Amino acid sequence: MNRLNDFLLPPAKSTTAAEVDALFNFINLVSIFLLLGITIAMIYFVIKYRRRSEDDVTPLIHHINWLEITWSVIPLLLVLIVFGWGYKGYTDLRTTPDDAYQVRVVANSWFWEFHYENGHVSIDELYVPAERPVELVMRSSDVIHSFYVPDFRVKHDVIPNRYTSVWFEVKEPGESVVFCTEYCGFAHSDMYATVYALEQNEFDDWLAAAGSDLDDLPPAERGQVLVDRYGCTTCHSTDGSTLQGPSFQDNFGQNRELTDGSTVVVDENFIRESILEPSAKIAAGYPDIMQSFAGSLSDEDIDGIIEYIKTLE
Amino acid sequence: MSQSSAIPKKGDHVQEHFVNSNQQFEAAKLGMWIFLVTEILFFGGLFVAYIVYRSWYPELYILASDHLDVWLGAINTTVLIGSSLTVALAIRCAQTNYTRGIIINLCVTIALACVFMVIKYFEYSEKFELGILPGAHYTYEGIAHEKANIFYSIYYMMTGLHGVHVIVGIGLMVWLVIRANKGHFSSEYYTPVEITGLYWHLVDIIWIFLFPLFYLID
Amino acid sequence: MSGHHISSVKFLWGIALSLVVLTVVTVLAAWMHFPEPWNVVVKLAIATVKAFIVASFFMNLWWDSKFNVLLLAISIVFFFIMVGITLLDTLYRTDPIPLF
Amino acid sequence: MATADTNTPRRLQVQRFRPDDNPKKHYLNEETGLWSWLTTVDHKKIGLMYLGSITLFFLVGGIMALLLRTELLSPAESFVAADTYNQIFTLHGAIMVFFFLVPSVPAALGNFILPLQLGCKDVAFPRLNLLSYYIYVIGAIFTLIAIFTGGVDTGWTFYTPYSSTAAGGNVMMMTFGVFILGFSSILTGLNFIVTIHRMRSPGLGWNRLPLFLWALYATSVIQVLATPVLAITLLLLTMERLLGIGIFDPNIGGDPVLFQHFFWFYSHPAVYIMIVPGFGIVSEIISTFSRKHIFGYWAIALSSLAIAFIGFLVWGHHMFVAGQSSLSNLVFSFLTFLVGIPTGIKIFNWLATLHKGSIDLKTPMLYILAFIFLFTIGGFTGIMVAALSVDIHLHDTYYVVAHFHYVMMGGMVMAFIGGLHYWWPKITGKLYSEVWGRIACTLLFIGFNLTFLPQFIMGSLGMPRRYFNYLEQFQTYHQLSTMGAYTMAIAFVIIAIYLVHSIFKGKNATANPWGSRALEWQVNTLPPLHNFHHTPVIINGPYDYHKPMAEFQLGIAETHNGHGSGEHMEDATSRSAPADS
Repeated sequence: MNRLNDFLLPPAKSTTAAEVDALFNFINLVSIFLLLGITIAMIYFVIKYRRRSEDDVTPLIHHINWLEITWSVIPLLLVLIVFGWGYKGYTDLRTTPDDAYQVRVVANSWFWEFHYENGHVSIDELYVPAERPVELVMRSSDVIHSFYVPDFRVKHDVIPNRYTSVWFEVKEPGESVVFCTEYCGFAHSDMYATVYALEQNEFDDWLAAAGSDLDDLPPAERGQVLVDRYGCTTCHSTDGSTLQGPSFQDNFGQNRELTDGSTVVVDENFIRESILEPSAKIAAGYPDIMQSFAGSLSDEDIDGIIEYIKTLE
Repeated sequence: MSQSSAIPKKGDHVQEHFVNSNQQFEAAKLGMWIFLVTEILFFGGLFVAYIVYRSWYPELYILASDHLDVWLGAINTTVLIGSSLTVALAIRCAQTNYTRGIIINLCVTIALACVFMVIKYFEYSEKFELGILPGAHYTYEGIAHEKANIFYSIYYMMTGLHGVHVIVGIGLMVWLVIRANKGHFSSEYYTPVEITGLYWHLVDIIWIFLFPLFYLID
Repeated sequence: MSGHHISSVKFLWGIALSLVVLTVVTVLAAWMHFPEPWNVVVKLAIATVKAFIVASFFMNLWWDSKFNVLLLAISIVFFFIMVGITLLDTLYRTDPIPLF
Repeated sequence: MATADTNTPRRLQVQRFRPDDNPKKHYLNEETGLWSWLTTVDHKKIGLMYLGSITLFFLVGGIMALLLRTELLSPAESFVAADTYNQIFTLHGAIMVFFFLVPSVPAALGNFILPLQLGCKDVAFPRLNLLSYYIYVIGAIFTLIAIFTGGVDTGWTFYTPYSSTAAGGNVMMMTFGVFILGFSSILTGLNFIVTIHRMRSPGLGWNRLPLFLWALYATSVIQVLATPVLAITLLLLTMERLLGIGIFDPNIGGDPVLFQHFFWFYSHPAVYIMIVPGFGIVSEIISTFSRKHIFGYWAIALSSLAIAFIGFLVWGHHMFVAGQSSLSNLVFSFLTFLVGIPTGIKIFNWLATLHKGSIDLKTPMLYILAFIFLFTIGGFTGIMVAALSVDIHLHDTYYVVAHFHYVMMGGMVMAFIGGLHYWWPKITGKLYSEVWGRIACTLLFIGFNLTFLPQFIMGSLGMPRRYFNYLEQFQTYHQLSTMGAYTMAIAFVIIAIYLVHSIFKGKNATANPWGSRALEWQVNTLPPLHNFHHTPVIINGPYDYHKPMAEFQLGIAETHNGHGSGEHMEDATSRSAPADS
């Protein structure tokens, strides 16, 4: 059974996963049993009752009541079991324990922001304490996304202008992948994040030190880390190739034509404006799809990114 | 269908694949009723949107409907009822082989439908001047509710779509008048008048619901 | 299945008159300011009666094939299915509240 | 039927009608020229025009599927860019659903077969029928314009707010195309309902209606009731994009989940628009090639209607994680399980029909056996994703993709191709190569399973759908799946070749090559332009295989008397066929 589990399902890392897996296996087993029955019966009939002559006469059987009642009632009972079992598992997944540790999630196209109680924001990396219920209260800043951790068997859509939530309790420290499972455009399939489950004390240490790691870096290196972390490279290449947005390489100091026909020089102010108010000036030939990073990036962060872009020549 | 011994002769209007006039008439009417079912569900979608938003923001509906003129709504309701009457009379005229009656009644119907559209035009233009425009163009600030634009989006969608149906109805009536003028209709064959009438009555019924749902909220 | 029912002129005028009267009644009812939810109920009830009259006597459903009546009923049933089940969602949503 | 004659002296003169095998005049040569096709009101020709159109769209959608599978051979970008990929999967879905699956059986095969099975000369509104074909064409043209003027990358579900704000390309043109197409679907459904109600020939009571017609009837009911809601949804979406009306767009205060309710109120019943006609084909073919009366006629007929009805109550199972209330999740999950019961009943009834039959494994029958196996898998995995807790894990993964392909392709496409083979002799008057038919069917079956079985596994392992890029751990499954897709492509090419070959070089078919008892086989092959020179009287039921073939001819009513509906048919039934009870 375990080997089958490994083949069909990702590792069960949350406390609620086992129950989901049990139902998954139950349905699979019953289905395979019934499918085999149907298939064997079909093949048997096809062989046993193959046509022997063109004049074969077949009996007239309109219906057999007891048989029809049997094959209606038994599946009905089976699906009722599955329904009850599935609903029970669902209520477990939807009932957040009172002592859950809360993290806020903001989904953006196409990266995940995780906000912690002390104001720290991590991008595409979710740190949670293990062996303790964690509740994620989520909203989207643009379109619908969906937060999915296969290892935890949790998933929920993340919607603009509304809060939704998931909760899970990780059984032991480790890493798991987060997918976006509601189609959200160009880089939908690159909207990964990683969950790091830490021991409670390690988590506390991490949270206390969080955010200060960048302060020690020189601006350009800080910019490079941020460009990577915020997923800017999803749309802006650093090697000159054309993606959804202009490449960062050989960008600084150049003239750039805008959609309204005017031309601007790519300088510090233009980059700053493009980060905070992306729709104000749109480079010709590129779609107006970037959203504002106002509030997510500090002035120091933006300085760092500008310095980093300057280095890409 | 019930008197099989007296099957009517196939007239000129009966198409090749029908057995007789009656089968053709019943088929056409059934087809029209099925079409009306689709119309009801088509508007049904909008009614669902209306109901959902009303259940969420009852106060919005009370505030916003103050800006709709009950009198104009009531007059329009009466106008449409009148036009339904004339359509029914037109069908009666067809059934009794009174061609001039068909034409007169249909012309009155068209006139009433135009009156309805003119009143609607005045209602709309008054709103537009206030800045109560559909969708993102909404700029009016006289309604103290952040979702006032959505109320008016629903209002414009429902009354607008209803208006489109009225215009389509006018077109159909004109077509009927032309055909009636050529003497196409008689008690033997008046299927187009009958089914257009069904359509027109449904348009009336929809307005009968739209009137209290938008104008009579206090 | 008498699809060719012929109504008398007097009858049709009577129907139209009753519809106008009901319109007046519903406007008057709006001024009475019934307490909610009776306000909506009364007005929708009047509208339903009016729709019933139009469908029965203008659209001749009263004398028509039962199947056409059934079609109208089906469309109304499916409309209510759509409203009812959608409301099961929209009325019972409980969104979580962020702590910070 | 001497007894019949003595019992019906007054109105029905029942004679034997012997169909011609190769009549000189038939529907294809009675009127010729392009103009006669473009303006035809003949249901058979309109059916053929639909058949041509949907084949074209199946080809386009299929090529798109191959492009997707080829791109997915490796995780990163190999030959199409991400936004191209997104457009391709959107169009693959939209084209396959709206332009192939929905019209495939009803509008193409149904149009051809329905009046023949009813014994009438045409559908009730032939001109409306032609109009709905042209509406389909206009909708298709709008869609093609949308493809070539920027494309659409919303997914076929057009979820707001992505579709109302963020999506690039030409969403409005596309939604407008689908909006127009909806009317084609509505009009076809309307036409079929009226035809089945009003145009049955004498003797054809509801208790003798072929199950294919019961299935088409149920389908038409869904088309008529659900499609208008799609129309209003798409209209609102268009207005959302054009004017920003805000009902569905959260950025202006609207509710995107409401859009999903609207959308799935159509699109879940639409799933049954796509599959229920397939059930009808299965019933026809399985009875013909088992030479046996269908088991549980009423169970199969009524379960189609039950599916049509319950299918309207379950749309929210697409939204278990969308943010709808837990109460609706509970209700929707429960109702979803109920829809499984009538479906299961059908499968068991078909199996019971095989029992004690005289089974001939001709190509159509092979497709139907493949259907039963694949559709059963589709059904069981449907139970899996209907279970609330499991669906949380499986929602929007490849598991769901595999599930609906097992239903739509393993089910509907198999049934469609089976039906196409089954009726091919009636449509073209030619026999295709039986050997190649069986080879292609086997190849298709293998290719199909190779494509979609791995998708179940990667789905339950957590591979989300609509992914251009993926984690390397899933690559083996993706490669297997791509191999399967190419295998299927080869099978389809083979099918196309031998079918086209048969038109030019095939042997002439007899009027009833399968020895079927259904009415469409009791007319000439090819059928005459107006189907019947006389009004046929149906003496035997369409599944009366217990009676010898020799007894199996149509009656001919001397006059038009009694052609119609209501009491007449019951009279004709009781008088002309006393042996049937």
